[in-house]
Amino acid sequence: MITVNGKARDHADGLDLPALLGEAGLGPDSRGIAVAINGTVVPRARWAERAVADGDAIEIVKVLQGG
Amino acid sequence: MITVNGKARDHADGLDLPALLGEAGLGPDSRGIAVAINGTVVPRARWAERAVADGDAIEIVKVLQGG
Amino acid sequence: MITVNGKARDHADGLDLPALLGEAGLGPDSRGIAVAINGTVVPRARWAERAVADGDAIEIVKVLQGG
Amino acid sequence: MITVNGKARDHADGLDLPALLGEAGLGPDSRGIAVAINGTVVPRARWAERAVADGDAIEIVKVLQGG
Amino acid sequence: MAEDLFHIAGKAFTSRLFLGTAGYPNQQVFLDSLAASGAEVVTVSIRRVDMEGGAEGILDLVRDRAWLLPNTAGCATVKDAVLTAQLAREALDTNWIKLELIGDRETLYPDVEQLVTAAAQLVDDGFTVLPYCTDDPIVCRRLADVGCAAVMPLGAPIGTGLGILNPYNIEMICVRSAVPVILDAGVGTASDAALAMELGCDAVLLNTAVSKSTDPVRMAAAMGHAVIAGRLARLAGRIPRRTRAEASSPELGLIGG
Amino acid sequence: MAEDLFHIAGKAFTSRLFLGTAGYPNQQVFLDSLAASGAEVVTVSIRRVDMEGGAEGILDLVRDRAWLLPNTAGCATVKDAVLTAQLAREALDTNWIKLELIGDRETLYPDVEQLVTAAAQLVDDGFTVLPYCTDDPIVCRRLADVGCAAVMPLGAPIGTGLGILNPYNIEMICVRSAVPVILDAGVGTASDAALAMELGCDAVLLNTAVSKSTDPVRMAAAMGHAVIAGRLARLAGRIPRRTRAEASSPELGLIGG
Amino acid sequence: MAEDLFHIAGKAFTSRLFLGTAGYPNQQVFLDSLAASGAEVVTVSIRRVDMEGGAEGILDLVRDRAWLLPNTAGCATVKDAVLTAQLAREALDTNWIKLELIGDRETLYPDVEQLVTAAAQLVDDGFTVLPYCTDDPIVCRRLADVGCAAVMPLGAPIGTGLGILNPYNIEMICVRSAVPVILDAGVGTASDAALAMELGCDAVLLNTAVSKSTDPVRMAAAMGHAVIAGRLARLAGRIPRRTRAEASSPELGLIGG
Amino acid sequence: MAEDLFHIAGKAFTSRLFLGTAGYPNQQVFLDSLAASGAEVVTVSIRRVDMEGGAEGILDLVRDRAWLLPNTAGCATVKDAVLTAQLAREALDTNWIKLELIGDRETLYPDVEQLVTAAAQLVDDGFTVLPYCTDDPIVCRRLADVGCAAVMPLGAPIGTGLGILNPYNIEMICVRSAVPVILDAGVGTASDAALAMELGCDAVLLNTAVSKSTDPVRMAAAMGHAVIAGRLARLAGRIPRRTRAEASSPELGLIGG
Repeated sequence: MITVNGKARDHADGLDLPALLGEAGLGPDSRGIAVAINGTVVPRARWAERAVADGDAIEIVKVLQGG
Repeated sequence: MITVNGKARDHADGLDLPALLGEAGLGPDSRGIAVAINGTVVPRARWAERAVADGDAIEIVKVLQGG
Repeated sequence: MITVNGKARDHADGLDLPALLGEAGLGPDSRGIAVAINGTVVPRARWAERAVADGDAIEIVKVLQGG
Repeated sequence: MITVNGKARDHADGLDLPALLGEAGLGPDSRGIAVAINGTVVPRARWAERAVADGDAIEIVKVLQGG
Repeated sequence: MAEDLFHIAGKAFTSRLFLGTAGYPNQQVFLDSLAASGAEVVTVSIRRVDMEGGAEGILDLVRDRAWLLPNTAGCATVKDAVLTAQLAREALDTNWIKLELIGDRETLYPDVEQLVTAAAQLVDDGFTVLPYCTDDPIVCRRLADVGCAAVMPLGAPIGTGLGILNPYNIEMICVRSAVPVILDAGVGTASDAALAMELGCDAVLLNTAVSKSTDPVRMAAAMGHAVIAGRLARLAGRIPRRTRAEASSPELGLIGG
Repeated sequence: MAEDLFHIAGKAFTSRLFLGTAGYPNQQVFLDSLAASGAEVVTVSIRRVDMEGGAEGILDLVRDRAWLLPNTAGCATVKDAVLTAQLAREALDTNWIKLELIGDRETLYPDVEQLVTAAAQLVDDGFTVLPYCTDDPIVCRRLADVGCAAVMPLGAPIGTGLGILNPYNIEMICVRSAVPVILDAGVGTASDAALAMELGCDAVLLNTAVSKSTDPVRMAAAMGHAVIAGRLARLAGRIPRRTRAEASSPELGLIGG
Repeated sequence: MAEDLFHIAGKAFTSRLFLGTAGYPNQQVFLDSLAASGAEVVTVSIRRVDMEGGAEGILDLVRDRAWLLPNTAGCATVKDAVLTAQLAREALDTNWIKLELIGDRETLYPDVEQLVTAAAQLVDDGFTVLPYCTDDPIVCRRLADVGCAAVMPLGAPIGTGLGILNPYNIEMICVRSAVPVILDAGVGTASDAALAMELGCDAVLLNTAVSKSTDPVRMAAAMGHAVIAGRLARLAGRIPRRTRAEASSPELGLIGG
Repeated sequence: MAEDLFHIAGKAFTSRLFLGTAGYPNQQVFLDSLAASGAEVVTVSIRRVDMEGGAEGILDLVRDRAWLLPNTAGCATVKDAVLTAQLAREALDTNWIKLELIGDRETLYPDVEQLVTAAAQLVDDGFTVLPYCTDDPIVCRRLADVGCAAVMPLGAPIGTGLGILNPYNIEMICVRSAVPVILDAGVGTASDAALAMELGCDAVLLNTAVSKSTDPVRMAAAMGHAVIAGRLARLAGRIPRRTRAEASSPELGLIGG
């Protein structure tokens, strides 16, 4: 089990960040995106190498309108 | 025809003020009452002697709450 | 005696408006000037023909800054 | 050397609080008075037993008008 | 403190609150409100008798409890206002009149041109005239010049409860007026009444703020206190407004200082 | 009307006016002002004794006349404020403290971060803490959360007499507060005090507005009336503010109509 | 956006700022201020010639740069105001007149009774009359009724810079007026001018706020922007005032939420 | 006039209007509003991606049109705010952050204790921090002391359109601040924005006042003019407020005089 944006879900063995982002239609070049795992930002340059581990709490955010 | 408080009405021959006031349940000792005929106040002391003439515009007023 | 702009003064016989205006450095073509005698405006076109009479109260005004 | 109400001063050997208070005209029954030494309030009941030691910072306060 | 009397046309009053008599839930609430307010003057209106017989007037209720000030409320012409005043004099045996002459029924705003005309006529006819007027200092002076016994500028339109929309003008009127100034209309709550007095008014006239509040008797008491508070504050001479803070407690002798 | 008591930390008060004791022309004027105001609580400060001998304190003057609320006026650090509170407790045998912790000497504005820290310490130490604070509803909630017995937001900086600069915030604080709200600082005249009560405050604390007025005794009486007026008006439920005028006198039955 | 023209008596203007010409440090500052403000209408006064010879008038300076609006400033009687208007018409070949009729020299407050009389006379005599008047909605209606081309209620007394003392009345006048409303007098700074337009005024007339500021040219530019800002805001339809906060950023999707 | 640049953390801006990007009827209206306003800085928020796929972000829309200022809107803990700021930095490649840390969801009022803590952490982490804060001068100083690049006190709660509830405090903050002051939240209409600048603010940030107005593009233009107007008026040095009237037209040379 991992948590993605506050929702618990299963995850396949060997799931990595690029695959997870792919599920949301996001690729390595998607702009305005950022990811944190367990409260720490994972820089875009490290996405490819970051495997998702059981228990990870993952935040995937984008830029929206705001005041 | 006379006008009493803005309403036209017939009047009996020889109608005088005390009789007219009596119609509204007012007597010569009623307090807080005043009468004007054709724009001129008729003092209480003259009510008895004042006959009502055809064409008279009569105002009969009393004291009410006010701001 | 005449009064010009609130000050009483003597006047020569036969003094006319152009002469009086001339005293203030004003000619028939001076712009932004108006004249009233005894409370009535004398149009520019009539200046030449208007003699000054004893007792006249003359106002000679110009345009100044204002709010 | 001790400090009393922010002013450094010498002190006699064996000076105690009652004596110090006495210098300011205050007795054990003076009302509206309190004392702290080195940041700690010394209750009135302990004044008599409290000797003044070298280096003590003493605050002696009273009640004044205030808003 | 010596008694702080207030005079209009030579008559002295202790209370500086004038209370309207309209719109209370019932007569008892009005009577209790009048008592709670401490008001000595109440306003009444003059209306046509219902020839079919109708509601009792309130005259008997108030005659012995307060000085009566009839009004010409609702009148929109000099003629109607003058006749209403004359009828009021006859009905109440008083020559005092609160002169209202409104410019339209929507705003109930005074028509000052007609007001001055009617005031002058009524003064000539022997009335003690208290005109409900705008917060215009020139109009107020004119009304005093034609012989009014007081001026009654509005704080805000009748019944709005908006308070004093233009305190500057009310203060200017008070400074310059040769006759008493009574704030009339607009008061919504106690602080409005206190402010009127602080600005220099001699008295406050109000009605809706009390009669239409949730608890008129309590609000009447509030207004009584408010007028006293504002008057005392005016007499006491308030502190100046400062831009910078200034300590009240002593600045010397702080511990640790 | 039933008595309208006001409680802080279980102690009941009748008067909702708290009066500061500083800055009066002399002791008699202060005593007369206290009597005229009806205040039951007075504030005092704690200051160093002058070792050369000096001015008499005011304790004997007020001890039997009012509930004493010592303050930490002028303190700028948690440490000084806490020690001052402890000295006050010792000197006056009270655990009540008006906690002041100012951010700088120019504005005398509260330092809310330190204030919360000091308040929590003093609550833990058994004090009944009444903090002088800003008109910040979140800070007021925090102060209540750490156990303060009341909150005392400012109307305006101390001694300015500017009244209530932000009535919106004061009203919001009153609506949301779990503890009594006492408006402290800024009051300049009676209508300010009345307004504070109308906004929902439980009481008003003031000093300079009375002590530095031209006639303190009269202003004290004004403030007493003003606080009552504002409280009653609050309880009575004021009329709503309307944009449009509404007649008070009857609209029907006008002559000539 | 289509051009937002403004008409008085059939004449169209683009700028809604009217600028007075008095009191500038020198002519060049005035000319630069006029240019910076974008104003198309300027006011001038009519004064007696100095028979000893004297200061040049400003006519040549402004004749080609702006539409001239002569005033009757300082007149205190109908007779003087009417004659001044007639002299202005002769001197400037215009039938436009800003009609001022003051009640006294201390307040410079309009005398509305005389004002209505003079306005009616001048309308009959063929003038396009723009009266400087009070913020009295009934007087404004009367002035329109007698044929004035616009009404020019004051924000505050001339030269005070107090802004708009009674926004409620100005707004009410704008809602009800059959002719353009030009706020005249009282503006002190840019936000005052913007507010006037937001309340519904068609234009703003000011003088002292620019000419006596520290940097008139810059203030003139400020006023030009302010009038545009206020007009656009009025047309754009402002958000309602809410008592409660409402987030602008999305409320869903917060991290940690 | 020389260009009047405005600097934050060394970056120069020409426009003193910051515009929020939320709540417009559609993207085109937002783009037109941005253009009409002249704003060079826009705020954006950071929100979770919808894993089911969802709305396009607005990044591509604004990236080339304005300097981006991400916010931490809605965060109620230091931890969430700090992580949101870090995510924003990663997503937008900027170290600028508008730091919001609210005390509760009902008032959206800043929690100043947490705000100072979070600001200090983010400054240490290399951010250029612009905190949304209260109008508390001591808090504003603290925020500058911990290294914030500007302070952004509120005029009124977010989305209320109540304007500047406490101009006194805003002005005091501006006088004393060592860093730029940007009024944030509360602006309802153009005159509010002009007033902010006249009080001494360096810039104004607003969103709802434009996006939720009836005609956002026109209101955006209004705000652009208003900020310029207020800034110029501030620089120009307004006339003092006077209690007494003062004529603008010459007082001598009146006819009939």
